[in-house]
Amino acid sequence: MTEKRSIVATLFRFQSVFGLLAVFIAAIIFSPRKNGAILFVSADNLANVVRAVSEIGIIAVGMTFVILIGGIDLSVGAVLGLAAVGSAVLMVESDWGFLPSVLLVLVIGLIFGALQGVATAMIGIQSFIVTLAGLQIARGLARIWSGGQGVAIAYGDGPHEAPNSFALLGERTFGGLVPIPVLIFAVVAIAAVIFLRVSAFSRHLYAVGGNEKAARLSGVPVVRVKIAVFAICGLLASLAGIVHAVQLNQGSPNDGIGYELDAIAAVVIGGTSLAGGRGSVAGTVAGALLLGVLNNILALNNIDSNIQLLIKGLVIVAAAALQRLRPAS
Amino acid sequence: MTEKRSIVATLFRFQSVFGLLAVFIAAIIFSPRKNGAILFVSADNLANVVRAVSEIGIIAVGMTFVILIGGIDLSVGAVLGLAAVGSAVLMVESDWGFLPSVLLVLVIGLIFGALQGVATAMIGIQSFIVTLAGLQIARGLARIWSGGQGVAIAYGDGPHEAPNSFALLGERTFGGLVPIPVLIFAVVAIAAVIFLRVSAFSRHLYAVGGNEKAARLSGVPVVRVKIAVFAICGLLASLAGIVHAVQLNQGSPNDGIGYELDAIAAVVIGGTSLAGGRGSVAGTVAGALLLGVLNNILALNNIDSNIQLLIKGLVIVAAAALQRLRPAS
Amino acid sequence: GTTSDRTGGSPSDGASKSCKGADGKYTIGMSQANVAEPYRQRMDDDIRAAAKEVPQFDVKFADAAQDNAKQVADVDNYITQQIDLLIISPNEATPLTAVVKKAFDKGIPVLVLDRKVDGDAYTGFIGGDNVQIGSEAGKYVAEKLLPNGGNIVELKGLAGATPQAERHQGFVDSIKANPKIKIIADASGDWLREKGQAQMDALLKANPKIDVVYAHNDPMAEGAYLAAKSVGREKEMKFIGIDALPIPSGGIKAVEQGRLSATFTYPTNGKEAIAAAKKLLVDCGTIEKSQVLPTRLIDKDNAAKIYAEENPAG
Amino acid sequence: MSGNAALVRMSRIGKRYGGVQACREVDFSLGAGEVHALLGENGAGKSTLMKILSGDVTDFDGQIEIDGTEVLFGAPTDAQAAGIAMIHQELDLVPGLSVADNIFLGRELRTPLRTVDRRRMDREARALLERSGVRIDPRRPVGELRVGEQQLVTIAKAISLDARVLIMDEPTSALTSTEVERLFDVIRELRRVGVGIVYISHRMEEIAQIADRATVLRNGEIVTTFDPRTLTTAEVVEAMVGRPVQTLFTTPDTDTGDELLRVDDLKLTASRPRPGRRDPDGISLTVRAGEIVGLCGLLGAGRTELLETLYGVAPTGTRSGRILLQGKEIRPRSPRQALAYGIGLVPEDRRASGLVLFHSILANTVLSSLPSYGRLGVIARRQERAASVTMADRLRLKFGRLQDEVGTLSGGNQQKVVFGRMLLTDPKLLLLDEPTRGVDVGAKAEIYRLLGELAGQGLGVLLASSELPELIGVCDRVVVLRDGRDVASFSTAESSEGDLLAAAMGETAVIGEGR
Ligand SMILES: Nc1ncnc2c1ncn2[C@@H]1O[C@H](COP(=O)(O)OP(=O)(O)OP(=O)(O)O)[C@@H](O)[C@H]1O
Ligand SMILES: Nc1ncnc2c1ncn2[C@@H]1O[C@H](COP(=O)(O)OP(=O)(O)OP(=O)(O)O)[C@@H](O)[C@H]1O
Ligand SMILES: [Mg+2]
Ligand SMILES: [Mg+2]
Repeated sequence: MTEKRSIVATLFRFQSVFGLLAVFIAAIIFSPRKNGAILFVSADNLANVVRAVSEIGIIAVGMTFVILIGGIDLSVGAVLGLAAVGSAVLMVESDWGFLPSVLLVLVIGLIFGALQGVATAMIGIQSFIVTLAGLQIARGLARIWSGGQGVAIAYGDGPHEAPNSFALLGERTFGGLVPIPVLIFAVVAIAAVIFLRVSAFSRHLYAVGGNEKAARLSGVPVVRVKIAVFAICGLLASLAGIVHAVQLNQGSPNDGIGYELDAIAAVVIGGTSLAGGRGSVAGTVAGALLLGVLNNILALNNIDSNIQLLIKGLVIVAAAALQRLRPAS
Repeated sequence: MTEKRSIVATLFRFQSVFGLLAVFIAAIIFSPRKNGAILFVSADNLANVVRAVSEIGIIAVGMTFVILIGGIDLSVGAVLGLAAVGSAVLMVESDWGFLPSVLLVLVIGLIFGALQGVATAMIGIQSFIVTLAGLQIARGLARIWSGGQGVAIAYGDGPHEAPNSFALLGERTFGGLVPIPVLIFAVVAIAAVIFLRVSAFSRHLYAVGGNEKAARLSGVPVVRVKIAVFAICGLLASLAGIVHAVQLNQGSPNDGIGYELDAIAAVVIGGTSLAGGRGSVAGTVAGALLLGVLNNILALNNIDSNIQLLIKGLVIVAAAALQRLRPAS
Repeated sequence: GTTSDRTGGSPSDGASKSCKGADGKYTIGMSQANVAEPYRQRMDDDIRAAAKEVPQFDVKFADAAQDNAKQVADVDNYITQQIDLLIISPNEATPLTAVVKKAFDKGIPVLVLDRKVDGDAYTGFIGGDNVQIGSEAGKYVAEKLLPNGGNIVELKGLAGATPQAERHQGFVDSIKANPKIKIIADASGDWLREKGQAQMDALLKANPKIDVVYAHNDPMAEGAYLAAKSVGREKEMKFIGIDALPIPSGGIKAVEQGRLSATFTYPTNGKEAIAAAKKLLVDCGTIEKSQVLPTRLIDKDNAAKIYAEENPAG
Repeated sequence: MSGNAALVRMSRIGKRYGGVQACREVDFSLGAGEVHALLGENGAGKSTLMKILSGDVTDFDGQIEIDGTEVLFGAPTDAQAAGIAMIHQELDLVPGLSVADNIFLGRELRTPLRTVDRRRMDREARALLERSGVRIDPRRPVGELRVGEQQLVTIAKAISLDARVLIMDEPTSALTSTEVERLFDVIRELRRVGVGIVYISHRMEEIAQIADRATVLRNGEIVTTFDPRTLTTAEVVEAMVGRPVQTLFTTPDTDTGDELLRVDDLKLTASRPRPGRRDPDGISLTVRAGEIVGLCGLLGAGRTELLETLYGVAPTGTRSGRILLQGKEIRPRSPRQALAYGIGLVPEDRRASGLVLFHSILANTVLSSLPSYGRLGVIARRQERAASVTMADRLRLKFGRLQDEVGTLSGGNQQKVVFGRMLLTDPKLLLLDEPTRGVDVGAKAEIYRLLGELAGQGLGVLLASSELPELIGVCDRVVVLRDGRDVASFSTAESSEGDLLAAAMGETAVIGEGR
């Protein structure tokens, strides 16, 4: 009885991984072939798939935290843009070094997120609206900082060149197979998974999302948890922005538009409830990969972009419907 | 005692109106003047302000309903685009008459919304994700239907001309003072306010948003209420799309991008809780007007568009913070 | 006439390698920045129409929806598919330079449309010149519309976009000659019709005397016209736009129907791109590294004619 | 006992909510090793007083002394630090977290690496639970537990705080007598080691059993303090209500009419079984018009599940057996349908399943009967108001204004609102799931009186309850459920609480040995 129950429960726990597997297998079946080779499974292509979702993936990890406490963060795409601009401006225009630039950009994201957390937790404004405003503010700041233009990044030791160490972030490693952005995503995801498993903070986070009043009565520092979570989300969004800048060799204030919705989709497809208190980072990673594989296979088959919109919409609904099969709570 | 309390309560009930008033007064103060006249308060300008928010306003009324039941509808902007395309294609390319075209477009919006309601209410997928998918699907359909390009609307009785009766929707009435779109918005809003006050359905709607389980156990037809609410929201979005097409003399599949966020902002600034069960259409109207006045005064003063983003973000947060001042519940 | 110049004598090596002559079958990948812009949708449509005439060609389309990262992925996917030629209309130059170079280095000939990428790792560029267009528009205003001076309001494109800056610069430079012509106000309409309309509402309010509205594209010009019309002032001023798309909702029709006084073509380069591709792949020839197509003034006199020319089918 | 140096002394405590004076000039003290019962009607101010002591309510008049020194709590954690723990009336647990996580929430046990020490938490949680005599896997998510089990978890959590003052606000409202007995053992042990305990309950028989001293609150003021062993239940009740309340647990035996409900070998196999649910597994019973039939069973016997199945809210699955209402077979698939048949349900968990807490009393009362006021979907406000007022009077609801949020009512009065809502639908058959949970004696008497009255008019009632006196006193017949099956049926005229308990425990009842 308990035996059976735990197997079933385990299966359902990983069902977002199953969704991913299903899409993966479908991708192999529907993949175009060239000279007998299945294009989808080529090492290069798989690396591309993961690289393409690495930014959304990093953001989605932070978004998972926010959604777990029952909030939402619409500002992440704009914060990504702000961070991309920041990295470019600091390293290229202000000739800052690699470390100080990256650190400042990360701190900016952290503080921006924390301020949103303060507005949510201490003033009590709904996070949807706080971060909707945050989106506009971050976008405005990015435009002002960059002068409205994308700031191109050239590498070298000269003036107005970014240090080569920064360029490394965009390279590939492990025999040219694994792009560094993928590595960063993996590290962030694994760290988050472990963090959620072992830390006391994670209990507090689930508690705040699951029953805020109970959390408060139990002595959980609800306000601090909320601020910390929004700060983490801002931090990860700006990390994604740094990765973005290095991958595109520029920081543009208009980058990351709409990324928040992709990230939220990844989180929800991954089985995290928008009501808070329930979900996992592992699911989110699976959700992000699922979206990446879907995008890739549609593109490899050159599906018309309008039809792609339809198919993606339907797959998202289907993936979410699959989530509903879990034993009701 | 009770006396005093009820006055305070009444004041707070209308605090979104106060927010509007505050912004209105600020607008008068900061309005540029020409020959001693305050530009902002000229009849013409006020008509423009309301006309500019009429589409968002109509959408926001439907959004209020959805948010009252604890849902959200991200597809409204895309449905607006679909409806605008539909009106243009039907009247111009297919030479349909005014009434059949408008009716078909409204029905399409209604059905689209209802289907989203079905996915939410019957399959139990979170509305955020259903309507995120719906957004993509509606946008894809609009692109396919229009061939990707805006369909221009010319008026007349000839072939490939829209009937003049349609053009009337874009005109002004009452001595050229009140644009018809404003009138439509007003009618929709007043009808919604009355509907929410007197109908039994509205009790069901509030109950579903307040405590879905309790509503179901009390015999409220929860599924039907949800489907109806999403259908109404779709209907109003397509009504806004028709108004949009006539105001711009074209139906473009890319119209309405991002309108959903403006509409949600109007609803939340108007004091409706995203958690459901609490709020009013009157507040939403005030919220929409507040945003309209804000946009207008920033434009009248030629504020730099980046600074505009910052100011709008801050005002939205401030308006939402004001909501928090209501007596704690 | 076509202004052209040969930069760097290197004939495209890519072309010679991929050329299989008239018997070959060719898959061409077209990476579009954002089909939500009418101009770019028309570019795709033009490419599609032109490619129909070349039986060897099979053109695939991808839309980056205004996202640089998505466009990089789109090109990556084309490389995976081992296409024979890449046409790209980049969302922005720098972010796409690396991936375009990657394709080019793999021996795929690359045609860059509308916006350049950095460096010279591509086979050919075909585009318009926004500074020149702005300056033509300025000249038209200075000579035809306001020889005796007057007030202009400018509706700009999205803040930060290169064409916006260039269309502004060219215009300003060419009206400088007449000091009586003044740009009394400007606003950003983000390329959108409804935004143009809303901004114009406010501009009309703030400015009692406007003689010319110069919009950075036709949709904003149309929006401005609608705003003026709704307060009955559309006859007091002239409206000019840019792009002149030969589609029913485009600027040429608007000129023909009298809403706009003039518009200036911004060529989509679709036809020219397919011609270049044919030259490279089917004819095994070489093409110019850079081909800049000139703009044309569309006014009441030639609008109908040009519209018909551009839409031969009907 | 009151002679002991007081552990806690609260003086002249006052607290006002809008127009309601929840506490007025209350002096309350608690000695070490004392069980001090706090009694009073619903809304008398018991919970409020204790929320003040536990740091949950922070703006109040008066002062609190602990060990003779004045304290000022800014948050529940401050009170916990001072050794005060509280079991809240409304179970405040996090459904997504495991039992162990809930017990140690906010003070997780750590490994030397500062990570959470799951193993130790599980182990200690298990020990704590066993101490109160329950076996619950500490790794199970709390959301999966029954209400009663959750109550036990809350108790374990409070005990684990090792507090010097333990406040128990209706800790037994969802427990059956077996669990109550085990809880009392724990309380006795705590008393022995010098813990001071405030015990709030509406079950009078418990007070005499466990309390050393009792204080009665009425309308926020102290009425009397006494030794519970010296007073009869009737006298206590009179002090609480302010007037004599007679014949508490008897309803007039009415003539029963025709068979109203017949359940024939009802079985439900859920297509997606939920752990811990006990769906009907072969239940047969009948209810006649005018008859009140009780459902007795241990925690998890399947009473709630049976009522849910009859009301059309059971999980999807295959159903065998038949349900007949007035001789016609029915297949209720939704509450709406059940209500149309004339079946009403008062659910067990009023906050989660009964009320929209932040909506008005009015809106909550009329929610199920809206169609009967006005026409064409338009509500006639006057009619609905009249109906609501009548029902409030009939149930002797204690409230300020009909527009007040129902969540501000005291627990018992909230229960009456749910009850009234169902009565307004004019049902033939009323399904009641623990309808008097948290309801004070006076209100209980009113509810019983009302039940008797309704039965007299031909209403059939199926009443699931964990309170044996209630079953014996109110029902004409009691059906005992065990493991989703009906195992016995008693006529209350000829049976005792002991009979019911024995049948409910069956042969599997040996776990709690020594009783
Ligand atoms: N948060 C609140 N807002 C407004 N009024 C409240 C609030 N909490 C309690 N009250 C009111 O204070 C009074 C005392 O409530 P309290 O919960 O202390 O009663 P109680 O004695 O615990 O009753 P019960 O036995 O039903 O639990 C009631 O009239 C109640 O309506
Ligand atoms: N593991 C579970 N998962 C989901 N729901 C459950 C679970 N266990 C019980 N429930 C449901 O929770 C509600 C409360 O259970 P409850 O506490 O009423 O059990 P009980 O009253 O002690 O026993 P009985 O079944 O005899 O009523 C019921 O609706 C029951 O069906
Ligand atoms: Mg209480
Ligand atoms: Mg039960």
